[in-house]
Amino acid sequence: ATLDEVKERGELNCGVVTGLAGFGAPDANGVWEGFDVSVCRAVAAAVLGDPTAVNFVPTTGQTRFTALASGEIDLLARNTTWTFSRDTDLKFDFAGVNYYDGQGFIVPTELGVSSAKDLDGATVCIQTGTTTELNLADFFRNNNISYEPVPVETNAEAQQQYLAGACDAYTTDASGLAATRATFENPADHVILPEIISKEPLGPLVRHGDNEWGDIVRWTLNALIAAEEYGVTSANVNELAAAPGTNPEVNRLLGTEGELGAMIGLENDWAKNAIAAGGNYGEIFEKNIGENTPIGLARGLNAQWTNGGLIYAPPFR
Amino acid sequence: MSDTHAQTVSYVRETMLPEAEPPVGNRGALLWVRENLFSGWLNILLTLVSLYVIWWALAHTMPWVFRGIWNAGSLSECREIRDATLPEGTSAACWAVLSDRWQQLMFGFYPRELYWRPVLALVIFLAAIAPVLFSHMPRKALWLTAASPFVMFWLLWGGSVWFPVSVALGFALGWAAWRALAPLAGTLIASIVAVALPVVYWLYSAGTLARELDQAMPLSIEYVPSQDFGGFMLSFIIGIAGIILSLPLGILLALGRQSDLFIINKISVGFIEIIRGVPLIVWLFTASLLLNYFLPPGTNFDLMLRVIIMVTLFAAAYIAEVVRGGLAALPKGQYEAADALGLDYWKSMRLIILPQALKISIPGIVNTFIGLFKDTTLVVFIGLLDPIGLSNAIRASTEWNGIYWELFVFIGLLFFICCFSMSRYSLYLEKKLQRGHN
Amino acid sequence: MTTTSDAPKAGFRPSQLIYDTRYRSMTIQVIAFIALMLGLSWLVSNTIANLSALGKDFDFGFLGQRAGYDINQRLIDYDSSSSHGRAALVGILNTLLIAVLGCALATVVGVLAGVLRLSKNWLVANLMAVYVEGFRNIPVLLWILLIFALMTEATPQPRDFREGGDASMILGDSVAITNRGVFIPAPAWGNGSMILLIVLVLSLVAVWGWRRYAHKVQEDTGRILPIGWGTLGLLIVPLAVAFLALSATSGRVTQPIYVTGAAEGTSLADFGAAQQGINACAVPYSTESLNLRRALRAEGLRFNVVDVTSAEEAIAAAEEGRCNILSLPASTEAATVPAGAVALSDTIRRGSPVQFESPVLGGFNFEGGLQLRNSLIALWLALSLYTGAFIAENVRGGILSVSKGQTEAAFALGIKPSRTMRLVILPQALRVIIPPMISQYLNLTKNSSLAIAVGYMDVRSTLGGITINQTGKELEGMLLLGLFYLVTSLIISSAMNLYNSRVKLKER
Amino acid sequence: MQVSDEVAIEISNMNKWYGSFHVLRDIDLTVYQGERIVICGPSGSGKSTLIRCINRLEEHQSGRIVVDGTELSSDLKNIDKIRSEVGMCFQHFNLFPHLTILENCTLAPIWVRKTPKREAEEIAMHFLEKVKIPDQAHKYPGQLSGGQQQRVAIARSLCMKPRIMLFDEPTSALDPEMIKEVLDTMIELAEEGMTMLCVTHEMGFARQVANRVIFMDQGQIVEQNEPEAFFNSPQSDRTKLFLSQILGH
Amino acid sequence: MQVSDEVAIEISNMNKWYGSFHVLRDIDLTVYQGERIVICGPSGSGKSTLIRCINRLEEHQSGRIVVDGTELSSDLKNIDKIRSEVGMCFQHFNLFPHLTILENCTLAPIWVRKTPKREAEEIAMHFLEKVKIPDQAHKYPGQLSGGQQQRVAIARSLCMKPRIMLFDEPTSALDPEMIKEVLDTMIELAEEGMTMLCVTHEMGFARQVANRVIFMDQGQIVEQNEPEAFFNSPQSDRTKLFLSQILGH
Ligand SMILES: Nc1ncnc2c1ncn2[C@@H]1O[C@H](COP(=O)(O)OP(=O)(O)OP(=O)(O)O)[C@@H](O)[C@H]1O
Ligand SMILES: Nc1ncnc2c1ncn2[C@@H]1O[C@H](COP(=O)(O)OP(=O)(O)OP(=O)(O)O)[C@@H](O)[C@H]1O
Ligand SMILES: [Mg+2]
Ligand SMILES: [Mg+2]
Repeated sequence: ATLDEVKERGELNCGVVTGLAGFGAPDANGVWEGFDVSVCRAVAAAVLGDPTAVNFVPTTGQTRFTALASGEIDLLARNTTWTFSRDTDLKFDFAGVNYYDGQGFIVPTELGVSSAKDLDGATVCIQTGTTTELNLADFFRNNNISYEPVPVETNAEAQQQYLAGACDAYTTDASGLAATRATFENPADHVILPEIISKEPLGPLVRHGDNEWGDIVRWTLNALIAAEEYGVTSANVNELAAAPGTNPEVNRLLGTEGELGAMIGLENDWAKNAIAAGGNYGEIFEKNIGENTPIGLARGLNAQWTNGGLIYAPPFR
Repeated sequence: MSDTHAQTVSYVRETMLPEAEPPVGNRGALLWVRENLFSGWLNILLTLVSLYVIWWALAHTMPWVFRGIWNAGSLSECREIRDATLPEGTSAACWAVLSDRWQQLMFGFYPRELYWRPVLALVIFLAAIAPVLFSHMPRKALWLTAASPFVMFWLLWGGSVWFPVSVALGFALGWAAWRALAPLAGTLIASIVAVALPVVYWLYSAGTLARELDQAMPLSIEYVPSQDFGGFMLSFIIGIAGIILSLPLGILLALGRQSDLFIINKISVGFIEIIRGVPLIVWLFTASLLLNYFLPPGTNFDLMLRVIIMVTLFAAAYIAEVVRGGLAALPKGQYEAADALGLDYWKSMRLIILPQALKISIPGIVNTFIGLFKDTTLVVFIGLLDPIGLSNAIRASTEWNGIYWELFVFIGLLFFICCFSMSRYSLYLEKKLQRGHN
Repeated sequence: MTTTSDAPKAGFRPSQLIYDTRYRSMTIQVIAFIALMLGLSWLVSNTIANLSALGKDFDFGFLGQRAGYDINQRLIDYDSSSSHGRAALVGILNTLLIAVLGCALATVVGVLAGVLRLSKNWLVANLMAVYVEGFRNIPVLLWILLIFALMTEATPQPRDFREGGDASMILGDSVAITNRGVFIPAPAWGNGSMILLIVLVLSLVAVWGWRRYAHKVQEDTGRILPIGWGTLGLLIVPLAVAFLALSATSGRVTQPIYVTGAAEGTSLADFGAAQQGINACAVPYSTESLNLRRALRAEGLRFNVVDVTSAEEAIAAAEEGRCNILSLPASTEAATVPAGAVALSDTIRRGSPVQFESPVLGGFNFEGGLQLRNSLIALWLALSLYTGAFIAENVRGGILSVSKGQTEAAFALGIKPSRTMRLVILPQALRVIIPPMISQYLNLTKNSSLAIAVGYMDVRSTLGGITINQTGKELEGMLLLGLFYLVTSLIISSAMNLYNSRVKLKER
Repeated sequence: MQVSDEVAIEISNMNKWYGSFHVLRDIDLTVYQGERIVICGPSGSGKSTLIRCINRLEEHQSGRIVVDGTELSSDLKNIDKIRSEVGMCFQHFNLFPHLTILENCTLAPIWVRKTPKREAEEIAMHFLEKVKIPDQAHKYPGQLSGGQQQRVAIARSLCMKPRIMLFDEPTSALDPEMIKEVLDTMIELAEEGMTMLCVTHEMGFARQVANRVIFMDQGQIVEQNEPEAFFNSPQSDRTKLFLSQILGH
Repeated sequence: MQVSDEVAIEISNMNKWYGSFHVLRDIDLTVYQGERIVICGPSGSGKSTLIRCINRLEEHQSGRIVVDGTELSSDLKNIDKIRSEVGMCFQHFNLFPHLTILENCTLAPIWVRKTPKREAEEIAMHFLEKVKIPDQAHKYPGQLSGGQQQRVAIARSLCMKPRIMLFDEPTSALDPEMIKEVLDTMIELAEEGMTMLCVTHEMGFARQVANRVIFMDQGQIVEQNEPEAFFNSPQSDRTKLFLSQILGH
């Protein structure tokens, strides 16, 4: 089973993006950082107790699924949309959603476009090998307007094309658009159009068939989410885990009460380790892509359900 | 019979004429300029056009290059410095990205304190090929050459020394089997055993042996996983490993292609043509997408190793053609003389034919290596972080998002320096061979 | 052949399998064959096991499924509802397109650079050396990226062509160079284009005849006729005359535009203003279609084109209400004009046999005309320049391989330099140049698979990229892809072998 | 073997430099119609250069060269005229390897003299018979021996019906057996009265056919004389030294 | 120069074809130990092929060849045995250019006979002295003249201590001065009683050392006889014709 392999190896092989600001990129020291990368670190911490015991495998849009299917990586934590066919036909299991996204468009303000429906005849940059390509085709087809796709290989390339005016609009997940816009020389010259033309629930995924491993990833993610809900942060997690507190759910989560860890084949402090690795969901969000970072994303759909968002962890019991 | 003409005078020169200066306009710099730049209207036109092209290219690039900013932490900082120090609208390169990230471009994510290891490995490599390239080196040095792949492997990846040792043992085993069996059972059986035995050993006992040895006498340096490899180091490793590993295979293929044994010949031809007929990038995708399908369920190894395997197969096909050229260039008499002395096929190949054929082939092999080295940039498409891949990663970081030319100029320059010097070397070799020096 | 083989005296002994030259080779081959088969079956059985473990099957059915993605660069009709198979075909055609274009340009560049590198002009020779070494020693992928980026950065965007922008179209406002590509006039074939074609074929025949005649005259009388000028004249003059004649006779006829749902006597502008959406019926690539679009664009109207196959269908479509504006060939009888349609006061001129539709700046981009996309141009330039550097070296080597003595001998015989080149140098140099040149063509074709770097949709990007990614059929996709490249290169290399065996110099 | 009074080649005061190297110094030489001149001298003395200046394969920098009444200048027409009147045979034959023997011989007549092909072939066959290899006409140069190739080269020049023939060491790249074949052909030619300038070290040939032997050294004509006188009583020391070397060898 | 009764080579009824071209026809030949046989005949008559069949550089298709009691068949062991007993010298020497003279000579003893290196070198030096070039031992073949190279080739064969030596036109690629060196070496060898088969047109050599001269034409042995008889009173017309050509030349 994957869990045993990971334990034996002492390292988690985690597939990540080759480079997407805020979501996953190596820094000057070669240390991987980002929103998706934090999921890898949390899982490694939960399973191995060490958030640095991760082997990051950069994957491209084209190679990611094969890497996972062939067992080269144990977990793919890279902005990947949960779709029916990927879940069933490609034989993967999505462990949940760590970011609710949707495909949007960015255009120069100068064009005076206020709606994606005005883009008739426009030239649109897209990254190949992603669902955005299919959504885009469907969107324009449904609205009976024409466009010219300009396929590009990477986000960096797309950005360069867009800035040079080789395409009128750039479409990708709205989070990516925001992240990209943030790095522009003059962000104010570009608007993100209001239309979100697709649902893009992004989440980590594992191979179909190894349910134990799937559970671990799923519940690690849920633990991060639940931690935010219950106010467990990287700052206070050690303190809370030292002794049982008043909230039984927190106690179960942090392993001071009950045997949840054993049920998924891990140590009892698994969730504590996961949270300690990079903080709870909210902390991860704020640190990597939140409003105080250059990316500057608002929580929006990704707020806790208690705040009117969609982020919702099932109960820990 | 000489009905010599009356006017024919016999003539003897009394004093020899001294050497005279050529007429003005036929000497010195003036002559050079006239002959090389302005001889005829077409040439004048060409000269003017060329001068314009050169001026235009330099005028557009040089200010950008030389006004470049070397000290900044991010692109926006660069832009600030530029706006502050230079008049508005001038462009300036932001070389700061290189001073910030050059280690990554060279070594990928290899731990900084261990940079000496790849550097040492390169030195060992250069030392190891010296006896191959320069024939006057002592023959004993070839032992170093034989050992160097294992040493380099160990230096680069680290880990227990016993792993490369136990792999090397396999070769020793094959050789020993051959030596033992050849006189007893004939070369055919001996060679089959010599091939089969190491394979069985590697499959079933090499790993265990290495582990046992490691437990008995742990001797290891820090292990660095393949994921940390990147940049030019990655290009070099893939290129060099490809050439070294493909050489034996390429020689076998070349021999196979020369053979009159129908099936062997056709297998070799088929292999060579199939490999050469399909672009490397397709083979790389095969390595990353398909190789796992072809191996027993559950096997799974490094993407880098898979790439090296594919590159090796790819290079082998090209090397085979180069070596075949070398074999074909040998006169038939060499084969016959070897036969007449009673040398068998393998001995005559090893002692007579291959030493000569390979020597002729070295320029071709160097050229193949240059091609391979350049082609290593294609691994970016399967997610390995070669220099181009790293430039993508660097551009994805928040500091350097949006930078472009500086990285590519740097990468291009480095490639140019490496490839150009190698191609000069192979040219020199070719010239030397043409002079037929022994 | 009759051979009475010396029969083995002691019958067959197993040791003969190893020691007898006759059997030994058999033994080796059988062993090799068995090893090969074992290896193959090992691979196949692994694959089968792996596929079944993943729950996948080996099946080419995906080629018939809906592709779902769009391809901008296509030589045949394709949209997102076409099948994966058709997407693959589009990719194959794109690969072949870039290969053919690339080989042609690489040859031109290579020959030019190779010849210039031998130039007596020091500056030119060294400039070419810099070009050759620069391109040969830097990976082609880097060149593709650099040239693509250069083109994106250095050329204006369509927006700059608007009022107040700093870019303008060239060549009489017919060509626009933008960072999305170069827009050039597209030819539209009108009435009489058939005649032009016939004239062209006839002039080709005439050129052939002229060359034969010139050859014969030279053989018989020794007179040398101007073959080059004759060829040029024969190609150009009849075509030009036919073109002018056709334009003069049929180009004058005007024809009305019919619209439905408008009052008699409205102008096109008024009609457009009144109408919600304009749907124009036209036969694709016809003069009528071109003229109609031109007229509508001239008024600045936005419209959809409804493709029909004939004038009859256009009328039927108008009656069904699928379109509300149409232009019919002048030969259409007035009686058949759709019920309720009126002729607009604007009438349009029927065009000459070939007309060019110039690109005009539309809402976001240039519209009409032919777009040579930047990705295509960048890939084309990069591959050609890269391969050209190698070809230049071949050409230089080829010319140098013809010894100076050959030129001198020809000169000493009084043959003029230009004829020396054609009669003596080139025939010899070509033998040396062409074989390596063909393998460079092969390399270029294979390198075109780097199209992925600039988003040019070649076969690797469609079949070997998006299709594989969407369907998860790596094995099948890669197999087809490999097969395509293999067949292409086998064809090219067999052409080379054919050439080699044809031109081999006769030796003692 | 008649020598007329008509001047075939007149070279006066001619100088040539390669860069700053003075390779031909003040050459004065008059060749009459029907003369057969042998030029000899040590290697590097400028023999080939002199010969090659006569049909402008090399350009001279000062002095005059008049061939058959036409002065060699940079005027292209004159050059063409002179080249089609002067045939030349090279040390390494320089046959065109991609053309058959017959095509080699007819190429220049067809393209320079504008002779009809059939006629050119007849002429070519005539001269091929003269050099005794008519049966090789449809082979390629690569299929012939060196001696045969040199004879083809001579036939090729003759097909242009030149008034003057230049030979630059025509036998020095040949095996001994083949030298004779070629010399025989040249002797035959000489006997027909062709004006010939021949750089060669075949002293037998010089004695047999030459009217005059010219000895060159350091770019100058050092001595010239009738063959008998030249070989038997050389005047200059250099000539003596040279002859002693060449005959002693 | 003793000839024993022992048979060294026995060829009976041997035939060989190249494709459908019948190159050797019904060859019958017995060579006794210590005999020195010279084979001559016009070009293409199959002399080389015959020689090469004896050590199986070419395969014969019918008939028997027995060398030193071992029949040549497709059995590898026999072939190896015979090759190490039969030395061969080629027209173009075929020395190994990447090895020194000494290495050329010790190669086969070391790798075929498994002689220790030192011993092999001693043997090699012995034979190099015999062919009179011990001082060249550490040079490379490319640095030697043709005659010296051919003598090295002979020494190389001798180092395998062969009982029979085959020579295929050993002097025909040499300049006249060098031919003598090589022939002297061969004569010396003959005087020591080596069994020799030699394809050559050096009639002087044949007269001096051969026991028997064999004349071949069109793949057949046309005539054989002692040298004196062969040269002075040839029987067959072909032989006469051939001899008249070769001696008249
Ligand atoms: N193209 C050239 N550029 C410079 N120097 C040259 C050139 N061609 C010949 N020379 C020099 O001019 C001198 C005369 O050369 P030339 O070939 O006329 O001598 P030669 O008398 O024919 O000698 P040989 O007997 O060796 O053919 C030589 O020193 C030679 O090196
Ligand atoms: N490998 C081969 N394939 C076909 N024919 C061959 C082959 N080798 C030789 N021959 C032909 O066999 C005939 C005999 O050749 P061989 O070399 O034995 O003649 P030879 O008597 O040695 O002649 P020479 O004196 O020219 O060496 C020749 O006609 C030759 O063309
Ligand atoms: Mg000369
Ligand atoms: Mg022979």
